[in-house]
Amino acid sequence: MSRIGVFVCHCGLNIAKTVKVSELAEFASTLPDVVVAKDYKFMCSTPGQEMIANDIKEHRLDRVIVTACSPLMHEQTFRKVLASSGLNQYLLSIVNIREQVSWVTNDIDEGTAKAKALLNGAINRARLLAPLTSREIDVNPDVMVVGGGIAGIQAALELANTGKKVYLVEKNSTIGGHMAQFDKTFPTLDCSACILTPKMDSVLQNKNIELMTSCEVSEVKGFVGNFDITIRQRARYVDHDKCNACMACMEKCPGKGISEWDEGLVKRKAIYIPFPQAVPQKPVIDREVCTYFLKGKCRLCEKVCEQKAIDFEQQDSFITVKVGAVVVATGYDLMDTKPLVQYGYGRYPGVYNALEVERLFNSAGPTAGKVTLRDGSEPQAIAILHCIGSRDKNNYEHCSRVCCMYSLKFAHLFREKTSADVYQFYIDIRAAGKGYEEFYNRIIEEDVKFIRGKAARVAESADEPGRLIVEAEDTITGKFIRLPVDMVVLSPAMKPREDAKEIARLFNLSTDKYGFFMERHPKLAPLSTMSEGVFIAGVCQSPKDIPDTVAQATGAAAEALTIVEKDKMELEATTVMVNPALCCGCQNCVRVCPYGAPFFKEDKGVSEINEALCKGCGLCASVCPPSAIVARHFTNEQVLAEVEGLMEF
Amino acid sequence: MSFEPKILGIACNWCTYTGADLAGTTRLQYPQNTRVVRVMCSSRINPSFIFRAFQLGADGVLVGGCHPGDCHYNTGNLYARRRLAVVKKILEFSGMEPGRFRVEWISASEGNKFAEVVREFTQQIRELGPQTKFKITN
Amino acid sequence: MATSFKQIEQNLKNEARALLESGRVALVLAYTRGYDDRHPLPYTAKCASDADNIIFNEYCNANLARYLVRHPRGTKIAIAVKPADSRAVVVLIQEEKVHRDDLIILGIPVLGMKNHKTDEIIDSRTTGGLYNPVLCDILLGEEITGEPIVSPYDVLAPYEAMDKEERWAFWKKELERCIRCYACRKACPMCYCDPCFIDLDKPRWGEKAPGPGGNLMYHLTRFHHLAGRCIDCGECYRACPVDIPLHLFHKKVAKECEEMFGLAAGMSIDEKPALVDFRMDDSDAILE
Amino acid sequence: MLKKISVDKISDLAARLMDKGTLVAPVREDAGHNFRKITDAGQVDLGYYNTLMSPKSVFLPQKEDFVTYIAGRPLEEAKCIELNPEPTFLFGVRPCDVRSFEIMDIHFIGTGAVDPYWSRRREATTIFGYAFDLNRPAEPTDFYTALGIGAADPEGSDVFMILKGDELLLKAFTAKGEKILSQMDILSESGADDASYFDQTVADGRSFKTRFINIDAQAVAKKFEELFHNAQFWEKVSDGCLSCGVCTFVCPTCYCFDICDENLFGGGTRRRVWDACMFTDFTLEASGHNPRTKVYQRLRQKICHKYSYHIRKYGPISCVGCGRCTRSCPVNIDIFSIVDEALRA
Repeated sequence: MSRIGVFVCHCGLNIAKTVKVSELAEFASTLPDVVVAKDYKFMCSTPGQEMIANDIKEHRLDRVIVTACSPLMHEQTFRKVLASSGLNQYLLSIVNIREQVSWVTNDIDEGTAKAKALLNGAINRARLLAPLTSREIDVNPDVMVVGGGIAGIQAALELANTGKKVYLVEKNSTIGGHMAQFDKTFPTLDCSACILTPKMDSVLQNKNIELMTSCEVSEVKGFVGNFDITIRQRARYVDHDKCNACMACMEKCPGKGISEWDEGLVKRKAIYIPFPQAVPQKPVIDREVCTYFLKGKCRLCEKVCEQKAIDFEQQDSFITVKVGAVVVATGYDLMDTKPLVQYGYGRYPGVYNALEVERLFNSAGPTAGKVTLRDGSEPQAIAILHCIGSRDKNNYEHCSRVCCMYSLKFAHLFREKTSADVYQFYIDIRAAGKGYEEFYNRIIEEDVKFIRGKAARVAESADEPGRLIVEAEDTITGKFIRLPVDMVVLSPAMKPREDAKEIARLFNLSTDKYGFFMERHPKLAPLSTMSEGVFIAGVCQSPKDIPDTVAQATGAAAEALTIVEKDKMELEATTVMVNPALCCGCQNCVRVCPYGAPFFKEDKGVSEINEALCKGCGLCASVCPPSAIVARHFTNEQVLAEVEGLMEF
Repeated sequence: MSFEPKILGIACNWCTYTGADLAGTTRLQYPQNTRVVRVMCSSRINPSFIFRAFQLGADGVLVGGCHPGDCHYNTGNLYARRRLAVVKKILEFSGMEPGRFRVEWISASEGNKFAEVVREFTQQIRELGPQTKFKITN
Repeated sequence: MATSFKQIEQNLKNEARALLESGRVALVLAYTRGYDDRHPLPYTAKCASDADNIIFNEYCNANLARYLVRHPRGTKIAIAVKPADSRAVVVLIQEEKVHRDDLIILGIPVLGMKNHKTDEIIDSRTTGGLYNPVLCDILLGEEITGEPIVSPYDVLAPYEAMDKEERWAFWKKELERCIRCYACRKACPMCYCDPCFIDLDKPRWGEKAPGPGGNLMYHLTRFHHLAGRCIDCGECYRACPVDIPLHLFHKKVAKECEEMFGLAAGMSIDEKPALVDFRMDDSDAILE
Repeated sequence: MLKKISVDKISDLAARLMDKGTLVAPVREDAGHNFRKITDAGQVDLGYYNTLMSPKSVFLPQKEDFVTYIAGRPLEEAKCIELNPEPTFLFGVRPCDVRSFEIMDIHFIGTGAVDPYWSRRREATTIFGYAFDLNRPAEPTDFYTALGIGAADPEGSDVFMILKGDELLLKAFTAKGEKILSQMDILSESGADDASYFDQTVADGRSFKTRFINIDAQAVAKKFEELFHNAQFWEKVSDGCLSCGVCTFVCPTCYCFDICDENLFGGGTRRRVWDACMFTDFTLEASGHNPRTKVYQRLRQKICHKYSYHIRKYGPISCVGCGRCTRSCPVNIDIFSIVDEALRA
């Protein structure tokens, strides 16, 4: 038997105008288990709250029903009243007779009738409410940052500077990411390396950052506050503890690999550091091209290494670290434009993609900063084609956001470094960013030719062998254009890293149809994910420029900090639990949960819930055939009782 | 007196329930036949809730959830869509009027849509008359 | 032509004996003679000599997949399956109730069986539309080819043609007869919950006593619990002492699921049952 | 008193009986014949072998309401369901089923705790027993003769009926039977050959062939006591058992029930509902412990109850060999074969 108190609010005339509030309170007093029913002008006011608090004590109430505005409005207010009166806050039920009754009707009889039904349902449900408590768990203060591009670097530094230990995990043998490949950055045209390399160096110097290059996440266990993450350390074949970066090995190495940093435009050694400012400044062996690994003999590097750092026997190893939060910043790849055969990438030597062009401009690049074609000649006419694969329903529907701006930057650099005519083939110029429109205006002034039309095709010139023809419709003049050029630059769509799907699986993130990680809420929680304690930053979430990436990374670091800054954290109280006596072991719950909260206990043959992961949606409860899953605060009995109450009157 | 149906609404906390609140905040008028139960997600709706509601005398059942893709819990309503579709087929094959059960995706900003759906659905149920097939007595 | 029942029986005996002798399995789920030839019993052969007791004839209707979940996980089991039964095994594997590696599936291709009560032919029209098992390790007879594949859903036509009042009258009459003996759920290879939702006191989903309310709740919910999982073996109907054609309703739901989700239950161990799965591009039209 | 009536006038007889009270008789239904309250005299159909469900439900309905109440109201306001059964004629009960009533009487009357529902209905009912057709072979499932019940035994019936060609002979065996037969002026007087035919049929019924083994009550009770711990035996005979409740629900001597409250809108009914020892939750205790979790334990309970405990406690075997459980079992488990196997073991 419950002792229920019902408190009907007038909300001034907001409710009282179309619901007979005193009649409603009287009705409530006739219902079983209701020991007190009152109406009052403003229940949320201090006297109103005091009245409830007093009645809880005076009538020894064990359930409180407030019949007032939406629970989304004042549920927290009244929960506090219960808590401060010594009653568990979940023993409260709110009946929404304002937003969903009095404000949507003018008929006082109808309004009163509906209010009675709603109240009856709430009383039915209230009898079955159970006190709930939140559990507290310890929080591991360390953080992992996955991805060592500018986003990861920024997040790691921000966190490390607050004194937190950070594991920075990078797949490549150096951090830096794509930004390390850029020559200049728009719109300020400052040198990318000049702003990036000091940050990379700070990472190396920061005692709170444990840099884990050539590493990949291989397993994620646990949950917010207490992740156990296993990292695969790929064999480098060079003992970095011994190596003193003398680089003698690299001089002697006969092996030849393709320089990833230079986008394959030049070769590198089999034992190499990706680029001069790489962090860490220690070489690794690429076993795919190493003469020893290929032919079984060579080991020249080993001979010249005074530190005895070369270790051909090295194997991949696994390290498990415990962290409280994770920032995922895995960045992007450019779309492979080879399948877009109409643009001739990979077929015509004069067609380049954007990252290759970045390297051409760079003084540390394959041409030492001179813009020359693959045959060494200087182009006379250059076409930059926007939106290759982006804003294209057949490929990627999204706008890659940065291409307009870097294409303008390219135009500027081409004009600066060559005497070529530069043409932009664009759909429209998107220059929404600080100083971007100004930059655009500046480039227009630089005698760059803008043709509003997406390039349809790049073909070989029949008249001038070696030259290319860009075909497009100029949508301003409506004319079909065939423009002969020497060089074509494609601005391909940005897409998530090849292995983003795997990362999503490991961290239980959801992805959009292209594989970009989904934020928890596009506006209000853009850095959080559905996986509590895992935050995202940079282009792995969606295409963005460096300023946005850095801002996001800083934000994600702050978000992570909100978790690891506390010693303990409170878990959601309205989670689900499994009644093992009823569980049939069908594992439906395990299959459907978006958060991976249910897991199957093979030895007992039943499911259990990791409550730290549970968000209380109740999906598992409704796919549980024998009703073994109890969704707290929304149990089957509670919902059924409420429905029965609603249908009684 | 004309027939005034009892309609059970089941709304997800994040979208449809909030949308219903918005309908109130903007003082949209709609018939008072629909009584809403709040659940956290449309995926919480056990199909048996719907069967049971009809047994308890509901003349219609209206389910509201976030638009597919917008679920607060990510994928909940995508499972719900399949399950509720099956409920619809089961009701239909049992001989229940399929029009007595409806699923609508109503976002938190669609107070208008909530009011409109309730108006339309109430009218539809009025036309169908009292539901007697599943209704039980003790 | 289908292999004769006699020949299948011989092959089943031989395989069972060999499997038990070699120790590859701990038990073989098959059939043995009951109180007469028309009434075979499900049978668990546990040693090589038990194989002599195995029979197979046109009355061996019981879907033996029902017994798989009875044995502790990890038990090595050989099971004789007819086409529809094999789909039940597939669903149990999908749901991880049994492990593929623990099973040796002895497939039986059949054109038709017989109901021992009525002598009605139980063919692919009544069970799942197949003549050959969808998954097996050893086929105990020639694969049946060249036969026109009939739709297992054809039998629904007269019920689909009814208007809703007629259909309600039909189901009301059928379901009111239910005595709640629960033979349907106990014979069902997919019903392995214990207790079943209807047995619960908290929540009480429906009345426990037989009557229109409880019967309707029990069956409607069961139709839903089996949606996307029912493999149309017809055991619910065969087991029913009062002959309620439950299989028709399950079949209809199976048909709708196949149309809506493009997936028939239990056809491949790589799929998930339709209701614990979704596609982003599932159409809202399915809710119409 | 021996009377007779032409078979094609059965519906007239039915109509007369309906004038005197409630008539319960076999009716042809989709799944087979069943005893139903007759509302239209033409429904009575004697063209059956035996009914699908046993006639026990006439005295022990599957669902019996005891009390109605309103939640939150004092106990005194709860209402008992009044039971005033009107005179009832249970027409066409086979001898084995008639025997089952005597076994059931032990539990509902004989032990001293009298169940008012059962006993009042029993008192108000006149039983018209009906001999099996001796010209038709028994169903392969039946074995009532092995339990000492003849195919035409009138014991326990108030009136016993035997078919003679296209005539139905009716003989009263009790005062109740005498009374109703004397009130039925539609019946004609029997001739001398009718009486001898009747007696001859009763006698022939005793040698009628059903499945048969010698079942001595004490011997079988002892045998099952010995077999109790022989899990191998029970696992073997319960191999295919699904643990459904068909066998117990169709059984004329199974009487287990559950009392449950069903509530709706604050009102409720306390009622008795058949339960079955084959259900997994039959022995589920409040603690969550279940002493019979295995299929064989449950089947053992059912068999041993009928063929061992019942004999030890009350005397008779609690089975009448009607064959219903075997006929209805979805997997053809046969109680006769189990008893046979036990006696051989």
